[in-house]
Amino acid sequence: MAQIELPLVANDPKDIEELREEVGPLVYMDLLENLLNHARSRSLWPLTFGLACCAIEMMAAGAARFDLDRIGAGVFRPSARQADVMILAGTISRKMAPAIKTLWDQMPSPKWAIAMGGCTIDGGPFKYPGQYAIVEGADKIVPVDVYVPGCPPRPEALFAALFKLEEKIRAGKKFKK
Amino acid sequence: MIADKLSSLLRDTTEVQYDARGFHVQYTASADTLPQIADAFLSENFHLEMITCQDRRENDDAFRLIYQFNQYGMPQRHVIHADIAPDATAPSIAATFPAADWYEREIFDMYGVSFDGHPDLKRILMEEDYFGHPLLKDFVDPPNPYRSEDDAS
Amino acid sequence: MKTDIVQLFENPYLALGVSIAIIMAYLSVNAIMLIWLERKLSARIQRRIGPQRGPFGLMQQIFDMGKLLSKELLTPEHANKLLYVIAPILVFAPVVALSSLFPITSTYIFHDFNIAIVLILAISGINVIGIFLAGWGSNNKYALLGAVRSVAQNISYEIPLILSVIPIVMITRTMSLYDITLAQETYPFILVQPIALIIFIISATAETNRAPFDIPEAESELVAGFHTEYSGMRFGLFFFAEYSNMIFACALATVLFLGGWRGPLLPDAVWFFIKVYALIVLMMWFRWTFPRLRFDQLMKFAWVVLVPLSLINLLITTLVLKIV
Amino acid sequence: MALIKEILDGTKTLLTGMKVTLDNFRKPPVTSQYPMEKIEMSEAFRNVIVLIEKEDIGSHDCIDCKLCERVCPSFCIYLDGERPEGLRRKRSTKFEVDFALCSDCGLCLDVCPTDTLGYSKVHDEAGYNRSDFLYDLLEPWADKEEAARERLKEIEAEQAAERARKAAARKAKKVRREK
Amino acid sequence: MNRFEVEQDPKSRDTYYLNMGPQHPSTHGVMRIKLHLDGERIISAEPIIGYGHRAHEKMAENRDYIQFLPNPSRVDYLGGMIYNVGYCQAVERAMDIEVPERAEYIRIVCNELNRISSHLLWLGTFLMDLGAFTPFLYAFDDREKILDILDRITGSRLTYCYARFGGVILDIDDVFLDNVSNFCTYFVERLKEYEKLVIGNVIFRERTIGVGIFAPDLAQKYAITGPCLRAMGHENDVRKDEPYGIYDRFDFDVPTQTEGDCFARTLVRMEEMRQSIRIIEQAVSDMPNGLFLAARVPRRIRPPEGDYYFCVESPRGSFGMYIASDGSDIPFRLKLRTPSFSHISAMPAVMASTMLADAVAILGSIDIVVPEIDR
Repeated sequence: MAQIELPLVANDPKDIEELREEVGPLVYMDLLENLLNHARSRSLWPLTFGLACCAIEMMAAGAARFDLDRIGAGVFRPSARQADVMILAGTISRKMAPAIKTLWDQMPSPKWAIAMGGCTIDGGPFKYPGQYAIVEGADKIVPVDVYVPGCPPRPEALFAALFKLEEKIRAGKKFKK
Repeated sequence: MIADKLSSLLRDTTEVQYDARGFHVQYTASADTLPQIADAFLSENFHLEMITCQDRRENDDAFRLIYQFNQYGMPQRHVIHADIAPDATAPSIAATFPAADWYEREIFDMYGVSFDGHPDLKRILMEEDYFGHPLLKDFVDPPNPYRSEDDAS
Repeated sequence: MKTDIVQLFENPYLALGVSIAIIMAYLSVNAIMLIWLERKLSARIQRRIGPQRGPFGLMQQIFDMGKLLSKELLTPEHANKLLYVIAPILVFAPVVALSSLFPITSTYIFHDFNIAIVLILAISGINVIGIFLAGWGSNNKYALLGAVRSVAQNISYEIPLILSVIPIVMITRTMSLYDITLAQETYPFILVQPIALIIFIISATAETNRAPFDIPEAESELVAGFHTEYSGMRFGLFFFAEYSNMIFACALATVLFLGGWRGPLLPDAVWFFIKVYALIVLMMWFRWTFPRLRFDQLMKFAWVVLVPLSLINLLITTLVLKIV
Repeated sequence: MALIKEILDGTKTLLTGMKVTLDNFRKPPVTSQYPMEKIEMSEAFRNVIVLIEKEDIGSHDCIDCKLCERVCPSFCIYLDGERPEGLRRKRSTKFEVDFALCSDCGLCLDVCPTDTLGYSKVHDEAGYNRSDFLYDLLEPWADKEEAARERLKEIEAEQAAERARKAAARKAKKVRREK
Repeated sequence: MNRFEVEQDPKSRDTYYLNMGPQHPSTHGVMRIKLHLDGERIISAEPIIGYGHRAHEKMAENRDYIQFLPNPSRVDYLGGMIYNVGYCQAVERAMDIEVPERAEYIRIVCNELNRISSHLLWLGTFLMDLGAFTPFLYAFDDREKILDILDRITGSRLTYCYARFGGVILDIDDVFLDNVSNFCTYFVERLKEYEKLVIGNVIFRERTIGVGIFAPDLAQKYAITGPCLRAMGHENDVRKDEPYGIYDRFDFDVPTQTEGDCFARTLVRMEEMRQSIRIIEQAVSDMPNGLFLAARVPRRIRPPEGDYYFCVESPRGSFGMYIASDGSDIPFRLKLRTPSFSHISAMPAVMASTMLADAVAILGSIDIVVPEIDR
């Protein structure tokens, strides 16, 4: 058996990456994992969940003109247990924040979150000195995968975000920001 | 007529220019006569359009409650100004106009003005455990995890 | 001239295994195709395009299945684990058990059973228990409400359903589905029993919890109804069961009223499926057109309209049979 | 009897509804297939602001007046500038917009004295990072900056000459009138 | 999913509490209604609001009048144009700013288009609450047509910031007017289709007739306005009673019904769309030429000291802006009087002793916009 010498300190991330390739996983699940990632990325069921203005654009994206169903994301599930992606559409008020956290915890993994609109990125137009009611950024509550700027973003931007999310899912662990 | 009924209750009546201001008559009343005023308006088929409040502690050392009554059909807006001292309570008119229930809760939430005789005076817009009254002029938001760190800049 | 496939095998267990395997395979493919059909059909009605992954969007269902299979199976903390787990199976099982009874062609059938209709009406009631357990076991008020609604609804609509089947049995004097199909040699029973067919379709739509009778899972009221707490493939099983129940109800209607496999030119099995899928398309068309009824109106409709109507129909049938 | 009439009437309305859906079934879809069909944005479409080219300068004409920074309700514009040697006007050296804060109100365009602000026509942006939307508006103009400054010097020289000429003319007029 | 409380009424074991929201498909956003239920029947309902609170009023006290311009359309994002124009008109009246004729006509056209789009969205979501999904998409499809028209001149689809003090920001062209008149002809036909699909439908009638009746005395008690009030028999419309802008020049009817139930509200709104089309047609044919933005607008917006109240007819009712000015750039107090707030506060009275499914229908029929309630 070939002996692999492990350096004691591997601070350089590049080293770790090389080492990983040398050692390799015990069981190769790559193919299955890739297939599943493909399936997951093309069947993103969003949670029926609108917070404010952007929710209307989210509904518009699901309606006939834009039709989220084309890319498999049109199955809006009202129950968090059956949803894959949480589209945070609109301003998150502080009163709502714990509820969103609960909803996020109720979703079964693998799960993703899209922050739609400026308010969910960092407070957007509602961020100003003296603001007392909103959460300045959805990533203070849930880990966000894709951000969509705009006030509100056009439905096309939501599509673009879903495509970006698909890319991210398909890349799996190899994904780098 | 509403004016006759109110004349004994009110201190100061000002007819205002409707075209410029959007309402017709402005009164100043003392806070404890509010329930009688509300009764008078109810009997004359007025509805309570809104209640709001101003934090005038800097100038007049008082909270000014503003009651606005209106009529269906021909609009006839009567605005009542009632000043109360910062630590005083105002009588609730929720028994006469149920619409006042939520407006009074909102004022309690935002300004900390308490209303005597309100059926269920609690916060309406902010969380129940929030402290501070946001619309006060000297309000400072307590530190919390939901605000960006770079907010200070 | 007819051959039971089951009798081709010497070992009865082997026969059972083979038939269940065939039926399961068929039902899975069918459910996937029906979901695809429903999505495409609704898209056209709503002037959309619908799924576009793969040719005609067919791959979309494969992706959805793959995703549901690989999803985390959550069990709510305070749920009754046993009930929670067996409920989806109970909903799905009756359809599998009963599908073997249908005479799809005139020559080969899985099994001809001389009291098939009684068996069908008895066993198809089991899925109500499944739904109720799902609602009860989830420990969620919405799920429980959905379950309670479902039980009340299914019990109410079972009666007009049965009452609309009885005239057929009276005319043919048999309960075997094969013999009922044979009896429709000259004309399908839709011509003599149109009211029974309408009552049957309405009741079947209610039994399968499809819109406009989908109050147990009414999205806008009860979030997702009895399957609110289900995730992953357990939810997928409910999905499967819904479409399997649909095809089951439509197949029964085909055999009882539309003459089963009978039809000119085309092979038997083709005719059978054409009729079944035509009924399914009709049910989907209902769903995408109508609002939902309210719970009490739904019950009222069953007891005030459907039950008297089917009784009158039964009475007339009896009188006609007596005279003729 | 009333019940039967009710049932029949009800059935009729249901059939009408089904006919409406059938009619729509026959019509073609209205969907615009986004990634394949790009939609052209209208002239007025509002997105993140950009600096637009002034033809005579060959570059933007941001003079770092800070009016937009001051009027912005969301405080999303960050400006900085310097006065290049030999120029009367200032040139901006930093023009950043945090689009995540922007509310597309267009107030900055209203106040811009040189009309060098416009809207970007990108309508489908999304990113993996919060910081992706901090746009540096000067970036596309960076390599043209030198040329633009030279050009501006000429323009300003012309303008100065023009002003001087006018002033001289005015003076002459004044002198004439005084006479 | 909804975190429901497990608290039980100690006196009775047969009733329970159900928590609708904050995330529930039929609360149209983030609102919570605590229902006390006996089986399917509602004993009492308590709306709990504030989940969409964004502190618009505090923002107004921290910025000047111009900087508050983007906010009103975000208070009620469905009637964004009407709120945006309304705010401008409020300040214009306080400052006595003259608005050119053409701008007034443009505002009317945009306002009424916006009203139709809001009513269409209401129709779609209301029917989705009742379980019919297809009309939702038809309504959205027609709404997209309006958005396309408005998008062409305003640059936004939803949260318009088109009006300015003294006019509008961009002039309209002939293409816009053509689009609008084409839409009007198309939409009149389309409304008939909606009526066939919706109003005639026996299931829809069963679900709405006699459901969610606003008792006649509720109007005065809770200050109900807008279509909900007109469905109760009051012929009351801010556009008629105290015409703002140039609404007094147009010929239109105020549709009323007397029953005050969900069906009456539906009929009123359907008819209102038709009346809006009438107003638009008149405005388009009379469209004058001229300036679209007043030439002389004061640089600093400083209304003279005093209180001002201005109300407009939003798609949901009478929306009022109370501005208290202390003579400076920044409003001393800006109170937004929103119609949905009054309507929601009347919900305990309306919802009591109805069915659970009716609660959903009632919520859908009064047409709430959550950030408008919470501001």
